[in-house]
Amino acid sequence: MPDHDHHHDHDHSELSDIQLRVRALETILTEKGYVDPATIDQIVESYETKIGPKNGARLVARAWIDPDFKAALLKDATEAANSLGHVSPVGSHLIAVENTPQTHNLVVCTLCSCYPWEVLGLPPVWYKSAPYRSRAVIDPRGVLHDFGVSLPADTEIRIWDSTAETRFIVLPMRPEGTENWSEERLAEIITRDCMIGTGLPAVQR
Amino acid sequence: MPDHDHHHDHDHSELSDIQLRVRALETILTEKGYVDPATIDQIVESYETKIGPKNGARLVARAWIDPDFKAALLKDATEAANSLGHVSPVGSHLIAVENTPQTHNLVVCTLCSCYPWEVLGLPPVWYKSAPYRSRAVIDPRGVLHDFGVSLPADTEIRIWDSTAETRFIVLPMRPEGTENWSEERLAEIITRDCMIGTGLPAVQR
Amino acid sequence: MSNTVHDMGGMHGFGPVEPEPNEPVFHAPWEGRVHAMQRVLGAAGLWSIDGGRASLETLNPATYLASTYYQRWYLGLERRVVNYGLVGADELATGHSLRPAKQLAGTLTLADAQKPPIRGNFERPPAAPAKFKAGDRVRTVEMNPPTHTRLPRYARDKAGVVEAIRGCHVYPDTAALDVHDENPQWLYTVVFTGQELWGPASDPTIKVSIEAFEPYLLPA
Amino acid sequence: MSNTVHDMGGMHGFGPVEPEPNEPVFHAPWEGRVHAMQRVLGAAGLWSIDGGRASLETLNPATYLASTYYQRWYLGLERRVVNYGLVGADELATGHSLRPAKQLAGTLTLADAQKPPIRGNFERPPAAPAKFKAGDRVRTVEMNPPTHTRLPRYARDKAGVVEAIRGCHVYPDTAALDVHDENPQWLYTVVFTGQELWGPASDPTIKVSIEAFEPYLLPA
Repeated sequence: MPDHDHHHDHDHSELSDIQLRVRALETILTEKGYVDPATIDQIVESYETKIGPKNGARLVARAWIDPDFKAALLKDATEAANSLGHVSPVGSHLIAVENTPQTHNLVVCTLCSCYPWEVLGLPPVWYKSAPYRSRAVIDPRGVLHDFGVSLPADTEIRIWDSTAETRFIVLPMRPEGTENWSEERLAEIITRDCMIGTGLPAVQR
Repeated sequence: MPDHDHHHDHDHSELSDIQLRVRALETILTEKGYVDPATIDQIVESYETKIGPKNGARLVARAWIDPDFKAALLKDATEAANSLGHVSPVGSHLIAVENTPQTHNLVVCTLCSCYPWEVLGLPPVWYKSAPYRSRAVIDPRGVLHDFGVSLPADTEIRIWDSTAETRFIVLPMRPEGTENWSEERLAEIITRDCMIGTGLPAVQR
Repeated sequence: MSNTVHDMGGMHGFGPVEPEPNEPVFHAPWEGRVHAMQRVLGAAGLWSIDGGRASLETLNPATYLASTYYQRWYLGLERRVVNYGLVGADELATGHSLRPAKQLAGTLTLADAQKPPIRGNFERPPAAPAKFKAGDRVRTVEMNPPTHTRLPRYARDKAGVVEAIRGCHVYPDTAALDVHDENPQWLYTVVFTGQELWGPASDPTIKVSIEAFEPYLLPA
Repeated sequence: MSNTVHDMGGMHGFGPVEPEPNEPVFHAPWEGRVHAMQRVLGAAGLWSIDGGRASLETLNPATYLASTYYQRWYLGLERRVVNYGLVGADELATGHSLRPAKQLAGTLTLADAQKPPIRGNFERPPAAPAKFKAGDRVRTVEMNPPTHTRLPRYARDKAGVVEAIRGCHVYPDTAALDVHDENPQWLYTVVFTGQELWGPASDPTIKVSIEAFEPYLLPA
């Protein structure tokens, strides 16, 4: 048999029974006392219910209405986020990058899936996928097209490849027609994709 | 479902029934008159019985005993091979590269599987495999180790990546202890791997 | 490893990005269990975050591409618990513990898990001043180590400009091999034009930055 | 495409090379059928040898790596017979011809197959003199076209030396897209040191050559 067939079959047995294998590993780790199922439950629940893009949206909304906070956010996003108190604590080296009429920012991790969990939650499948990781750095306009986003031809696109433990959040431009909106209402239009750079805040008319 | 799962399932149906699909395609092509099964049989038989590394071994053996032929082979291997008459006709741009005490040659096609069919037959599975294609150009000594071949540390290793329609055959060094051998006897120790560069001619003692 | 298929920046052929509206945090319960087990065991300090990454990167490339994200996490975690002696292959085969546990320095407890998670801090005191400053022209090195690195292939041997210094951090290339070999290095944001990275035919409006450790950079 | 996983020179992680003693020419009868069908239809001149290669390179990378060599050949052939209108998807689904054949310029006959096979000649008259000669220092271009090329990623934007001129040949980058767009170009053997390609840590005894078409080269 050619060796490729060998690998192919091997891959299969590696993947087909993933649920059973995960359960077996948890059983072994629990029997050994390395993990406590209640701790596992708690972590899963935290990610499913508490940690999500609403944390990031509050930072952006505040930056839109408070120039001092915006300046602080762009200077040191970790410190600025933690100064708000009411969002989850943010680890070191969160960096906010600002979209302007001249420059649009797009965040990717070509090597794995680095992502600012504390402010955006866990990354979506597409962010971790080969199409996004491969194309964001060479064909960002094509990637944006997949999201239905089209930028002016002369807008500079700045791609941030998260190759270290620094983490990036995009500060999108505040759309027209939101002049009198409250911070809470603004936060509602700041989607996760806006803070990755694959979306733009939209005002429903 | 994450899109990777989608691709995964798709790949499966693409590969699992390959025999049936090949048969169906041949049926369709035959019914349409594009191919004649007898022609297919003939081509398969040619590759299984007629075209193989013995053709290349005869060229090398002749070069070992005939300095003029060796010079002609190194100058234009296509013309030299065809001048022998008794080997299969060789297409244009066959290039013979000579191993010396200073330099060992190794042939690879990193992009696909280019190989001098007329003189070596169809390439072995390993030549077309990812391990060989990926490593030959960056870790040739590691590749040679997988074949049980160890060269002096100061031997230059020249890798020929077959990225165009030129084709390469390695002219190995004639081993000691073969001084009085006939051309036919010499040809027997010239294996396919010797002419790719992953083997060295060995004299059984 | 450095040049496996995980290093996919600039590759073609994977097709369009497929956004999934209203996607769940986990697509199956086992994904959440894998995520959480990784966090709990990660706290034991046996391996670094880069050691964890390396365990996924060394999967066979065909397996890597055929796997979903959490399948890769599981396969990497399984490798690590075996390689670090926490679980035996025989135990994985039977699905039960067959011998007493190894003593761990500490894992995440329920009380820890009830607090909001916070990322580790990878900044460390520098051994020497930073060699570069914002505005400096640099060239990335050419290197293709068989071990872990965070310098992507597409950004090797390319001319760029330092945009910012990000502090001095644990060096992934050594910490991946040994959690104790932190070997802290200055970290910079280095910007390249799309045309430098991809050639004259590249979209001229593109700029790409990487987060580059000092050993990845030469003065230019 | 240019940067798909088929361009694997210098990648890590695929494991050892596994020689197979006394291996058969074909490992299953269907492999021989695929090989022969490809040769018969290739003679019709609908696609170039590079168009054939491109049809394999554009397979999804996960499929490419999970497939054996002749599985890829089959998948590429299936694409081409459909794309060039020889066979309909409905015919593949039913396994039978559902409509009359398209007229072909010519395929391989039994009489052709009884003669020893001989490779095609891809040399063509040049439109201009060769720009480089043996001994010239050159630099390969940086390019990452979404279409077919034969300049491997590992040898882009690298300094080398012309070792030989190999004549003027059909240019794969255009002929892959259109069998009639032969656009002949001078072809050179260009040699690089291992250290130029892989960095200072490379084995210093390595030299690698590629067969480079003139548009891949700049004077250096």
